[in-house]
Order: sequence, then C-alpha cells, then structure tokens
Amino acid sequence: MTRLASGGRIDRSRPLRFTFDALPHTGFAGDTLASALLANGVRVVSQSVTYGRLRGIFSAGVEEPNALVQVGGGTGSEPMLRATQVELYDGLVAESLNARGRLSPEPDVARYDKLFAHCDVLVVGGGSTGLAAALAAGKAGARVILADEQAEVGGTFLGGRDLIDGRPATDWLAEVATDLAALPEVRVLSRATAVGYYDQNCVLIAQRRTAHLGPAAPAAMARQRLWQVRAKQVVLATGAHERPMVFAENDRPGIMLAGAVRTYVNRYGVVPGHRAVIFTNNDSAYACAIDLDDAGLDVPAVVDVRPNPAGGWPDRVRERGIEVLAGQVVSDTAGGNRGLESVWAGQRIDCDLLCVSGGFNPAVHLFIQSQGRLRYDEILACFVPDEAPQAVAVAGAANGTFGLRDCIQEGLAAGAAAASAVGFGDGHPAGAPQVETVAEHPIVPFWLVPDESGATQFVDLERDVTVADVRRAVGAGMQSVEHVKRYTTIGTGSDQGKTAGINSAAIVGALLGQPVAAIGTTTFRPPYVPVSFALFAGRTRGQLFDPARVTPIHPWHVAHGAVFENVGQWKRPWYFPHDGETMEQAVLRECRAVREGVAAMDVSTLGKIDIQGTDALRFLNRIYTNAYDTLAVGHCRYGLMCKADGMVFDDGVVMHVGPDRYLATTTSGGAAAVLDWMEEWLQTEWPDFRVRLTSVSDQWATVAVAGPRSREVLRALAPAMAADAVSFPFMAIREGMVAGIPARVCRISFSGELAFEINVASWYGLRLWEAVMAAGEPFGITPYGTEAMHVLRAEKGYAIIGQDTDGTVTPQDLGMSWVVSKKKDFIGRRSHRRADTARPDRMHLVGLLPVEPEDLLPEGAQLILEPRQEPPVAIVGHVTSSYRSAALGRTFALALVKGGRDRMASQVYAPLPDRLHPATVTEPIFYDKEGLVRDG
Amino acid sequence: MARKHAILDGFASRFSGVASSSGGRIALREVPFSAQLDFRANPADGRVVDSVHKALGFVLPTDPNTAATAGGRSALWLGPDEWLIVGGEGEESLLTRVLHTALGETFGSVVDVSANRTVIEVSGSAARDVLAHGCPVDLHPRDFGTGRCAQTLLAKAQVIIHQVNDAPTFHLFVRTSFAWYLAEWLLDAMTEYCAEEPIGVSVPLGGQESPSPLRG
Amino acid sequence: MLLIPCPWCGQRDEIEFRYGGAAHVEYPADPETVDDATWARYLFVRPNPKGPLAERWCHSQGCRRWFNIVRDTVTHQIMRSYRMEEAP
Amino acid sequence: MSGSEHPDHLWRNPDPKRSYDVVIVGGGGHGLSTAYYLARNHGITNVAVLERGWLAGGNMARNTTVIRSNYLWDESAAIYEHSMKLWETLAEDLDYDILFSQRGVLNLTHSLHDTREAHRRVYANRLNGIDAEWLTPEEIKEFCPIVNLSPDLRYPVMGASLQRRGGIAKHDYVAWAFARQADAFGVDLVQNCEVTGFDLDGGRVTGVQTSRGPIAAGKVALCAAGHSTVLAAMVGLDLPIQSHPLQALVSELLEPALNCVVLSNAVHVYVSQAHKGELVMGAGIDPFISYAQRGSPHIIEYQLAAAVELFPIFSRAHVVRTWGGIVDVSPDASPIVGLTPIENLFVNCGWGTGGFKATPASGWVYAHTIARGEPHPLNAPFSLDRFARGALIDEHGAAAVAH
Ligand SMILES: Cc1cc2nc3c(=O)[nH]c(=O)nc-3n(C[C@H](O)[C@H](O)[C@H](O)COP(=O)(O)OP(=O)(O)OC[C@H]3O[C@@H](n4cnc5c(N)ncnc54)[C@H](O)[C@@H]3O)c2cc1C
Ligand SMILES: NC(=O)c1ccc[n+]([C@@H]2O[C@H](COP(=O)([O-])OP(=O)(O)OC[C@H]3O[C@@H](n4cnc5c(N)ncnc54)[C@H](O)[C@@H]3O)[C@@H](O)[C@H]2O)c1
Ligand SMILES: Cc1cc2nc3c(=O)[nH]c(=O)nc-3n(C[C@H](O)[C@H](O)[C@H](O)COP(=O)(O)O)c2cc1C
Ligand SMILES: [Zn+2]
Repeated sequence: MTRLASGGRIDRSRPLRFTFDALPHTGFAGDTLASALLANGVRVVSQSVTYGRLRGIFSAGVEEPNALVQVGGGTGSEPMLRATQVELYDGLVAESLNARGRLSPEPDVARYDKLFAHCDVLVVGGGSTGLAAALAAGKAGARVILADEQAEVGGTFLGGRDLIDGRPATDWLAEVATDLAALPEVRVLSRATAVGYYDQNCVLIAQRRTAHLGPAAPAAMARQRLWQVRAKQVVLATGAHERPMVFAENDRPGIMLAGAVRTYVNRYGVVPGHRAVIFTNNDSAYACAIDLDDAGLDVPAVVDVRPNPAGGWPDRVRERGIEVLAGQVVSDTAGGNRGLESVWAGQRIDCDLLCVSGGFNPAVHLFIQSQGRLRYDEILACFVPDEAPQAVAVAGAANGTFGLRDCIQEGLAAGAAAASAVGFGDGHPAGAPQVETVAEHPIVPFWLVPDESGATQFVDLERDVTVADVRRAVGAGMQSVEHVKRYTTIGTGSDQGKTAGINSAAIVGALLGQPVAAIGTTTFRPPYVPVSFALFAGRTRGQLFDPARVTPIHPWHVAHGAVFENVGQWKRPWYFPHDGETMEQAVLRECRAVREGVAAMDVSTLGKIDIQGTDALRFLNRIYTNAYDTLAVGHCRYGLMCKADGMVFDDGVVMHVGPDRYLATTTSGGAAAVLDWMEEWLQTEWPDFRVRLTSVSDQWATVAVAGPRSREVLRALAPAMAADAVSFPFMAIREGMVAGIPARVCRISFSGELAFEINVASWYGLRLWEAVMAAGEPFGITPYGTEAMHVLRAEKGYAIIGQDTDGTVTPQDLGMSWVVSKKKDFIGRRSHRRADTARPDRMHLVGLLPVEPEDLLPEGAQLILEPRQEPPVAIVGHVTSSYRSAALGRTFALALVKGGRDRMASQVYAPLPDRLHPATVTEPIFYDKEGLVRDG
Repeated sequence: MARKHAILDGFASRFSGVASSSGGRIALREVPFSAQLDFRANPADGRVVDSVHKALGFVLPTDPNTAATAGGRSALWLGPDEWLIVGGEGEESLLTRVLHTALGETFGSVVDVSANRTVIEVSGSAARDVLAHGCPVDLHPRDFGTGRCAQTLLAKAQVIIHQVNDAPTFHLFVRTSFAWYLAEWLLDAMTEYCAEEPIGVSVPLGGQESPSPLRG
Repeated sequence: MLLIPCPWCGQRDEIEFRYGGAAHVEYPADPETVDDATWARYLFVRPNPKGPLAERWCHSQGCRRWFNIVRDTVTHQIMRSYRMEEAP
Repeated sequence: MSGSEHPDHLWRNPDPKRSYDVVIVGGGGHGLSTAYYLARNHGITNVAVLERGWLAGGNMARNTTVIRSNYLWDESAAIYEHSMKLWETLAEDLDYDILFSQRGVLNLTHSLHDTREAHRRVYANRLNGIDAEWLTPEEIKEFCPIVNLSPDLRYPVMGASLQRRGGIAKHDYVAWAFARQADAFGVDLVQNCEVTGFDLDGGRVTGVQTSRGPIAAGKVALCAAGHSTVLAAMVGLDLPIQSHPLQALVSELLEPALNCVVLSNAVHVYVSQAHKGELVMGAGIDPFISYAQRGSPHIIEYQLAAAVELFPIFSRAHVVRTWGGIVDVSPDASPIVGLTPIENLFVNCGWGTGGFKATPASGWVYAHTIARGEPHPLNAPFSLDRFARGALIDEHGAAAVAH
C-alpha cells in the first residue's frame, strides 16, 4: 500500500470497494479512481493505442492522456473516462482501455437535462483566483455563477501546502465557501466544466450530477446537466496545465507530472512510488521534492536543466540533503512491466517515480474560444492571454500569474471590476490575505532532450506520437503546426493534446529553426473536455424529440383506430382501417364513401391567416398569382403563390369574410413559412400598406363533409341554413349555427364532390366532429384520412404543393395559367418571362394511365420515351402521385413530363426493377371532367 | 349551446398530481377558455388608449414585455402596436365590441383568438426553475417579476409567458396544437422536482448544489 | 449562439429569430422593364462581405417584427440594431 | 502512429516566381486537383497554387468526407458519377493510400414525402448508370444493425436508399496526395500567400497581387470556396454565393460500431466512423453569413439529439471536438464552374456542403476549362450565366410538405 497513514482530504472512515480489470480494490470516499488505483499500487493502467506500450497515471486532472477507462457498475457503462476525474463510489467497475472506447448496447435509461441561466458575472474555475473573483463580485451585489469542474472547489492549492494568513489554505477556503454560501445571488456549481465559449458571452457548462453516486444515483435526477449561461461579464480563472518533458522512454508508468504528484500526496494521501527523482526547468517542482521527502520517500535528486538554479526553492531542497543536478537532463529511462526502474541523468539513478515539470501552460482554451488572442511571454515561457474582444477577463494562473498571493489579488480585482462594469460596486477589490512567498528563480524554457532517433520520445501520449513522427512530418515539407498535427495526429485525442500541444509547436520550431512564438498553437475548439452525446441531446429525445401537433379532434381519431401519418410536425389520420382491412381496402372504401355517399375529414391542420385593413385587397393581389378584385364578401377563391423566382410556393383558399377582411388558408406544413413570408413583404417592402396579419391556425377546427349526401348531413346539423345549390352556391361562405355551435361553413371541394367545410372555434372541434358523425350516421358517414383525400384530389387533377411540385415548378408547368393574372404584378411574375422559365418543353403536369389497368406505378418512378434500359437513358419526367381509384376501377397517376402537354396520348415507360411499365399520357383530370357532381 | 372541450382535458389528473408529488413546490393546471383578443392599434393615438382605459380600466402597456391588469383582465404587450387582451370565459364578444369601439375609424385590427391558445398555469417555488429548463429568457425577479410578459420559446413550443403573481405564478399561453407536447415536456421537466423525496445530493465542502437548481 | 438585440424586445437568443439575409436589397421599381440579367441579380445576388454586414432578422418567436442589424461576419459582433423604418 | 502511412516527401515550399501560365487561387482540394490535372491531362505545369494559410486548411480540412454520386438531376449525376469513377482508381493514380472505403451510403427516410423523394432519386440514378437501391426497414436492420428502427420514434424510419459504391476517404490524405503529385510535376504550392487584388488590362486579367508580392499570370482560376465572393468583388464581379458556417464534430476513438455512412435529412444526421475509430458527424448549416469558421451550439445540440434518436448506442459516446467551415452556398445548391465575364478569369465555387466528393472531377473539368478556354461538357450546365436564364439545377430536394 502506498497510502499515507494520515492527511489528505479523503474520508478514511468510509471505505469503498471497486474493481479494476476484474481485480477487487478498496479506496476511500473523496478518492478519484486514479488516486485509489495508485493507493492500491496499481501502476499500469492502459496500453497505448498504436504500440501497445504500458502506461500509468500521468496527471491528476483533465489533462490525463493515459488513464482512460471504461466505467460501469452504476447506471450503465461509459467509455473513455479519465480515471483522474472519476470519483470513487462503492461498487464501481472499471476496465482499462487502449485509448479506444466501447459503446454499450444496453439502453441508456439515465436522464439528461438542460438549464438556461443568466448572470452578471460568470467565474469559470474555483481555485484561489476564481473563489476570490466570485467573492468580490458577489459581495458587490452582482448575480454570480461560479463553476468548477472538480468535486470540490479549491483548485491547485488543494494539492499544495500553502499557508494563507499563517493558516492552512484550506481554512481560508472554508471561510470563502461560507461567505459565498451566504450570498443569495451567488451560485456555486461543482463538477461543472465550462466546455464551450460562444458568441456574446454564451458559455456552455457540462455538469456531472449523479455518476459519482454510482448505483445510489436517484433515477429521477438528471445524470448530467447542460447549463447554457449567458453572462454579462466572464472571469476565466481556469488555472494552468503543467507541461511534461520530452526525452527518450518518457512514457513509462511511474513518470508523472510533478504537480500531480503533489496533489496525490497532499490531497489524497497517496504516494505513487518509493524513490523519486524530479526533472524540471522551473522552481515549482522543488515543492514536490519537499512534499515527497516529508512523506518519507527517498528523493535522491532533483535534475534541473538550469545551469545555476538558485534562490529559495533550491536552497530548501539542498538543506534536506537532496542533490540538485544542475544543468542536467534526464535523457533516458529503464523499466519493466511495472514501469519505471531507473533514469539516466548523466548517471544512472534508481527510482520508481519520476516527477517532471516543463513549466506551465495557462489554460487558455476558453479564452481562445471567446476569440481572444494569445501572446508568447518569453519570461514565463508560455502563451498568455492578450486581446479579448468579448467581455471577458482572465486571472490567476490562466493569465500567467503563478504565485498564490498574486492569484488571489488578481481574482479579487477581476471580480470587482467585472461586477462594477455591470453596475455593482465601485470596482475596488478588498485587500488580499497574507501569503508567504519564496523568491523564485526564473524558468528556462526547455522543449526537447536531444536524441538521435526520437522514436521513444513521446510528445502525445494518448495518440502515441513521438519526436520521430514530428521529424518525418517536417521532413516531408510540413511547416505549419496544423499540418504536423494532421500528419502525426498530435493533439487529436480525447485529451486534445493538453499536455502535448505546446511541446509539439516548440519541437517543430526547433526543427525549422524558429521560435515557438512564431509557430503558434493549433486551434482550441469546444468542448474543453469530452461531453457525452446524450448530454447535448438533453430531454430532446423520444416523443419530445420534436413537437407532435394534434388537432382538438385527435382523441376521437385515436379512439377510432386511425393510422397516423406525420405531416411536418402534425399527426394526421392517414386512414381508418376496419377490423381485418388492409390499407388499400380501407382507402378504397373511404374514397367510395366520398364519391357515393358521405364522408368526413378533420382538416383542422390547415394554416389560417386573418388579413385585414384597407389595403388587404392590394396585398392579396401582390402575394397571390391571381386577382381578388371581383371576390365578393361571403365568397372564397382558390389562390396560388410563388416565390420571387416564379416557382410555386404554397396554395390555399382565400375567404372574403367582411369588408376589408379576408381569411387565407395555407397548406398544413406551410403555415408558418407563409405567414413569415407575408409579414416579410408587408413589413419590409410595403410598410405603408394598411394591412394586419394574425395567425389563427389554431383558433379554428375544421371538418370537411364531402359526398353527394353531404347536404343532407348539413341540413340535419343546421336546419336553419339554406343549403341548396342556389342558396348556397359553390365557393360561398355562410355563417350560422351548426349543431348548436357558431360556425362558418364554406362550400369548397377538394374532391370534386359536393362538399362543405365547417369551421368552429377549436374548443368546439371535438363536439362538432361528434355531431357530424351522429348526424351522418343514417347516411353511413365514413371518416376518411389523408390517403383517400390524396386519391380523390388526384382523380380531379388537383396538384399537391410539395408532392406534385418540388420548388422547380411554375403555375404554368402545372397547367394552371388560369390562376396567373395577366393584368397585375405579383411576386414571381417577372421570373416567368426568363428564357428558361418560358421554354415550351418544361416539365408539365400530366396524367398517366398505365397500359395495364392494375399496374400501380410507384411514386417517384422515372419516365423514358424509348423502351430501352441501358443507362444512361434520357429521362423525360417522373411520377409524382399514383393511386388505385375506386371510381375509375383502375390505377392512374400524375406526372411531371418534359413538354408533357404536347405528348397527349403518347406512350412513356417507367423502367422498374422488374421490367418496363408502359403508360399513356393524358390530361391530368380523370374524374368528372365536366364538373357535374360538384353541386350534388 | 354545445359544451367546450379543453384541449388538455386528458392531462387533468397528471397535472393535479404534481402539487403533492413535488411537496407543494409546483402546481400545474390548465386554465381553458379565457377570452383572448389580438388587438393592433397605434399606441400614440390617445383616443384609442383612453377609450380602452375607460372601458377596461388599464392603460395599454407600451413598455415591451409588460402587461397591465385590471378587474381580472389583462393587456399583454406583444409588439409595438399589438396586444393580447385577455378576459374571462365568454367575454370575447364584449371585448371585441370594446376594442372595435376604441379603434373607431382608425387603422388597426381586432381578432378573436380565444380558442387559438390555451393557458397552462405553473406556480410555486420551483416554477421558475422548471421553466428555465426550456426557456431562454431570464425570469429572475431582478429581470422579470409580476406583471411582466414575454413571447419566447419553451422547449420547442412558442409561448407567451405572463407572470401573474409573486408565488410565483406563470401563465403560459400556448397554441392548442402544441399544448399536448408542452404538457408532456413540462411533466418531464418536473420529474426531478416531483420525486418521492426531494432530491439533494450531499457533496463535499464548496461543492454545494442546492436541491433547487436555481436559487433566488 | 448569437444574442440579438431586437429593437423592441431587447436582447434575445438567436433561436427566437429567423434570418432574412442582407438588408436594404432594393426591389426593382418596375420588374417588367428590367432585363433578365438585372432581374437575376435581384433574385440571386446578395452582399456576402467579410466584415460588417447590414442584415435583416425577424423576431419570429417574439414580437414578429422584422428589423435590421449590422453584424461583423468575422467576429459576430453586433454593432447596431435598428428598425425597418430607420435609416441604414 | 500515422506518420508511416505517408510518403517521406510531400512538397517543396518554394517562394513564388514572378509569373506563371496559370495561377490557382486557393489551395483546397479543388485547387490542388485542378493543378494536378492541368499538369497531367493538359501538360500545363508552369502553375502556382496560392494559398492564404496552410495547404488544404479550409473546408478540405473540415469536411465529413462523405462520397456518393446519387444526385437527382442528370447534370449533377453526370459530374458526381465522373468523380466516383475517378475515386475508384485515385489511390493508384496518385500513389497514395487515401483510405477510400466504399462501405455504402444509406439515406434514411422518415415520412411518405421523404420516401417518395428517395424513390424518385433511386429511379433516376439507375437510369443515369448510378448504383442505387431501396431498402426496407428489415433490410436496413441487416445492413446497419445499430439504426433505431423502433416504430416509437417520433419520426420512425420508413426505409432507405443505398448507394453501395458510396463511402468515405481520408480528406487530408486526398489533399496531400494531389499536392504531392502536382509538386512532382513542378507546380509551385505557395502557402501563406493571400491574394489581395487582381491586375486587369481592359477586360482581361493579367496577374494577382498577393501578400508575397505581385504575380503575373496568363490565366487566373479562383478556387476559394467560402471566400469566392471576397475575391470576385476585387474585380467587380458579383457571385450568387453566400458563405455560411457548417459545423462538424468527432467522438473519441471507439471500437468499430458503425459499418457504413448514414444520412438522414428529416432527423438531421450524417455520420460515419473513420478508419481510426472516431465517429465523424456533420451538423446543420447556421442560417447566417459568417467567415468565422464556427457556428452556434444549438446546432450541435440538435445534431446530437438526432444522432441519439437514430443510434441509441451512441448515447454515451463523447464529443471531443467540434469545428466549423465556411461553405459557399449557391441559390440552387449546385456548383458554379466555368468562365466569367472577365477574360482569362475562371471560377469554381458553390459546392457548398458537398464538394469534397467532387474533388477529383471538379479538378478534372476545371483544368479542361482553363486549358481550353471553354467548359468541359460535364461542367457546361454549371455556368455562371444559368441564373440569368433561370436554368437552375435545383438540388435542394423537394420543398414543402403535402396538404
Ligand atoms: C463541416 C463540413 C462538412 C462537409 N462535409 C462534406 C461531405 O461529407 N462530403 C462532401 O462531399 N463535401 C463536404 N463538405 C464540403 C467540402 O468540404 C467543400 O465543398 C470542398 O472542400 C470545397 O472545395 P475546396 O476543398 O477547394 O475548398 P477549401 O478547402 O475551402 O479551399 C479554398 C481555399 O482557398 C483559400 N483562399 C481563400 N481566399 C484566398 C485568398 N484570397 N488567397 C489565397 N487563398 C485563398 C482558403 O484558405 C482555402 O484553403 C463539407 C464542408 C464542411 C465545412
Ligand atoms: N508555482 C507555480 O509555478 C505555479 C504554477 C501554476 C499554478 N500555481 C498555483 O496554482 C494556483 C493558481 O490558482 P488559480 O485559481 O489561478 O488556478 P487553480 O488551478 O488553482 O484553479 C483552477 C480551477 O479551475 C478549474 N477549471 C479549469 N478549467 C475549468 C473549466 N473549463 N470549467 C470549470 N472549471 C475549470 C480547475 O479544476 C481548478 O479547480 C495558485 O495556488 C498558484 O500558486 C503555481
Ligand atoms: C474526417 C475528420 C476526422 C477528424 N478526426 C478528428 C479526431 O479524431 N480528433 C480531433 O481532435 N480532431 C479531428 N478532426 C478535426 C480537426 O482536428 C479539426 O478540428 C478540423 O480539421 C478543423 O480545423 P480547426 O479546428 O483547426 O479549425 C477531424 C476532422 C475531420 C474532417
Ligand atoms: Zn422582438
């Protein structure tokens, strides 16, 4: 065991059992999987992705490149988690991975949610800097969110042994936490990683909420939450990532970041080895030597690349009898299947732990995402934040400020300034507490230990990329880090190269003879850490994936066994099968009912727009291709509209319901687009028009009653309404009581039969439908769905926008020149005159009668002229609608055919997988050409 | 006269169960059949404004995203020259008359949209939190509050949100065809607040997350 | 996720809006008299600058008003928001 | 390690010469393949490709690598199928393993409308000599078992069209393979060289101004994708192009889970698993114009909601990186390739969200156009003047939804 007898922030009274690669282990509450593994002496945690080399835990945080594990034993299995970030729970089951995860086929039953949040100041990172910033902003009265990715706030100093005001830093932490908790407008989120920084200070935070509870996680609680925070000001206090050193065989288990080792010792009470060497180019790792010495480890040497490391830290180390090998490097290591056994630093030194520090990279990922620019700081030897176009400040280690006292001070100042920028407080921060500082000796940048081959000098541990690979890339002609990244895959792992990126840039620089500043970094992109697909999906799953819109009559349809069709977001009855009926039988029966008796359909889904004002007529005349001047009050007219390019866009019926007042219907799917389209023209092109538009789609429920006996049904429902053909002519509108409900009735027909559409306030929709069914019962009234409706309209040759058109079809192509006014301008008119649009051999809508009357051509079937099948064959058109007709006793189709109107009675062929299917081109109207049945 | 049918009839028992399962933190119900008129008029026309004021007791609000209420009726600002006038069940004819009278010969419009939207009432200490799961608008009392309204999205449904008291109680005006979806969404979003026991997770120092995800 | 200042409702999330492309595109005064090329320009050619762009948005889930903003297409910064009737 | 997958030498890094016979502006996939075919097919080697950043760092570095040729209209089918044929021998031609994998492209349908349109395309493809099949849900289950075929989906899968010859290739390798061969022919690939202006003599272009000085040119060929209008504007030429963000994302490396490419328009997904193991997924286009190479997060959220709907097994996969490109969208979603009103200036743009698959054919026909001064029959329909005539090649797919 390598667990210290005391110390750390773990709870030794709560042991937790877990397994790793099927072997049982025990850790404590407060452990991460990584600290528990180390405490159990597990040094090898994975094999590398390409070479299968043994790898151990390398870091103590998000930057971990090696310890990638599959975790189960709670609620489902999750791939590619970092052991350094998995909190231990009782019953946890983890397996090692070779940097490649496994998707679990068991369904993920966990819940995921999203929350929109707003604040004056968002502080990202709850280390000393972030805590200070949140406190300053919160005390000024601002609404503050502080998000920290770890289970507890505190950041780096949880892993150190700093004193603040002469007491352990954690005492200060406790006080700050109490102060923050007392501020009602401050919210502290833990396990909450800011993963994306978007425009106008929109920050996404991914919060882990229950995974650390393992099987005890409450099922009702969302496992993870995505916070979409909109902040007026952002303070980034995200700390810094320690850089590794690049030398031969630098990937053995037992080689770890020095700061991480301190964290394991101080925070988790774990010593990851017995005999430790430190390899550094800066002072910070000396503290590691001292901590390990205090913990009772053998620390034979600190290898420092600096020729003369002097000042407080080296002195303290030397005082303890630890040798400082100045101006030396670790150039090679040796080891076995448990990892490191010795290092070579001009001499062989036996050790099972090598603590490396190559300096620090401020965690500028979010800053870059915010469009911030970096600058290379020669003294600190790292990229630091420079210009920031958004309302963001960077403070503490993230800003290249590495001293604890300076961090707290900078945090307080940033918090106060952010709050005051949005009106809270005067911007003057409170005084910072006292922190002992030690005189520092400056870092000496050091990127690469010279080595001939470079084949075991690992730059990117997760992706298994070495200096040799970088050399090949540069040798091949690559000079940009972006190319080197893609050639070698450096930085493309799930750690996104947090420990590899800058080293790689520096090595490229070295190979090209350029400074790292000139090479720059690759682009930092969201997410900062991997985020599960499920979290992004949130509750937008299953039936909540997209709204299912329903009409007020929907419960009746469900109760009566309707089969539904998705039409846009709408659920519409497709057909109503009787017991044992096939779809075809049901549809033929429904069609027959319309043609021979009476049938009813729920057409409430049509879009409806109220149009009023003294310019309403002028407006309609511009929007629609046809003219409305002669449309009298109490009457309605079919209307078609085009986009400016002259192509058909939508259609519907315009009712003239009162002086200067119209009600226009749109297709079910087109309602929103049509209203937006009308508003766009009205507000942007014709703002002087006195016209007002109101969507009333959901105000009205509409029932179509169709068939030769529909008049009888109407009479039964509305005895006071004269319904004969003269009193209530085609395309007339009547208002009155229907089934005791105030209603507007229109004589419109989409089937060619006598038909009435009854509109009532939607809350009466269900009652009206029930009344219609009751009144129609003596006549055998039949509910029908969209399929029968499609057949019936096709028999009449009525085009369906979106089925018989596809955005490339003009009204003329549809043979609907009758609906295109010659006298007025309307949207799209000019386009009809363009050379190609005026061509006589455009695609025309025609009818098709398959030569064999039982032959049902599939919709979408392409048409050719010659009975020849060797591709490529010239296509002359395609089938847009195709059905079996009860009325015709045969199949028929509509098609778009090149120059179709000049091909009447000629033959075309649909080449289908089985054979050629011949069909005859006809007028696109098959039933009641003379319009004799319209009046019943 | 036929009886009206509330679009969320079928949700009544699930709605009413929320109050107890959430330990009183949320209450949910449909308030159907209110009279709703879409009213467009020039707000600078003093005669129109006065006329409405005399008849209905409130001054048409001109501050965006605010509502005026008097005598159980409200005017919700929808746009620079547009309001939703809300009254009690059956008042649509009365309100139509009042608004037409107010308009007189001036340009504007009055459209009865009473059956276009139903109202879902969400109230209680956790109401704001529930809405924040799907609403991009800031409903914090410093920014919103009683008497405020907003047209926005709740999940994938367009809604008008009107805060009617400090409970807080919110009225969500939603188009009837989206009402089922929104009801399902709300119930789903309330899951965590309606668990048998209030969900709070003990976390180490500094890692507090209050059981309510939105404090204050 | 842009935060778009509706001149009426204030700052709202992008998801409440519908994009309308470049602003101030002039509809030919008399479409019948222009040639095909001119008409095609109106139909298909829109400013596509790298930098500030005056563009139209409609607050479709809010007040339903169309309005203009000037937005930088590189930084996404919104420099100005103004009503339809206001001068560019 | 992937270094060993690549040749030891890719390209020189020459300084630009004073003058070239042809200057290609834009070193993306299309610019590079154009240079290659100019040299290989037409013997024109005194050519420079000028790239403002790093070679193939634009959309070529960002695309989801879907390759298929099952386009609807004859004109599109012809050019994309030409491309498909070139892909099928490209690794040999270029002597580079570009990881072209014909694993099949599945287009799911979720409504009657979708299904009708898919059939229309399948039938049209077959007549154009393009392989296309219709799969029932049962057949989908067999072909790609992880697709969610539950009828309880909000938009259940009704079927799919399948192009078995479709698939993916490794985008970067494709670019480098073209670059390497062009370089070998003597073409100068000049990076960090931004074109900032054009030299005109009357109505004729004679050279370009660049961040690395002026360069004279017999002919200038634009190949700048999202930046096409910016360049065209320098010579007063307006192109009907809008530049939009298009985002994509990848997961971590995963054991093989997805064996083909799956596309769905209605439940918006396009996804494949790259050879290393990451899931590569394209997101939707942001509606606004942008040159920022980034988009809005709600597009990603929607994307992943759709992905988890269709592939429940993806639920706990992680997104490790998202990014954006600048796609050049034309009014009819078809490219513009050909002459311009300015003599010796050529244009190739408008490939929008789908030009990776066209990389070989685009270079092939564009090189022909540049060399001969007139379009190749395959790109003749894609001329700039089609917009004035109204002869659009609308590949948007059908517009509205039925009554
Ligand atoms: C996220 C995404 C997913 C995609 N998915 C697919 C897919 O699955 N299948 C598919 O077929 N297509 C896809 N595409 C589209 C495809 O990437 C593009 O159509 C194609 O890459 C465009 O051609 P290109 O490679 O030449 O463009 P680019 O690679 O963008 O090349 C243009 C080059 O011009 C340079 N340039 C610009 N201005 C100048 C200047 N002034 N001077 C010098 N150089 C300049 C640019 O820097 C750039 O390198 C996708 C695109 C994106 C963004
Ligand atoms: N001696 C040195 O050279 C040196 C170098 C670096 C740091 N330090 C020490 O480190 C501390 C720096 O304090 P600090 O507060 O600036 O940094 P910190 O490292 O203490 O705190 C940063 C915190 O932010 C969290 N974080 C990072 N990215 C995040 C994200 N995207 N979302 C949510 N949380 C995120 C981290 O987990 C951490 O808790 C000081 O104690 C300083 O002395 C010293
Ligand atoms: C097909 C494909 C696969 C990719 N796979 C990865 C990957 O595994 N890991 C990674 O970090 N990025 C991957 N990328 C994304 C690139 O890292 C990078 O984001 C992209 O080329 C855009 O460049 P930029 O983000 O530097 O602007 C992939 C990109 C593509 C097009
Ligand atoms: Zn608004």
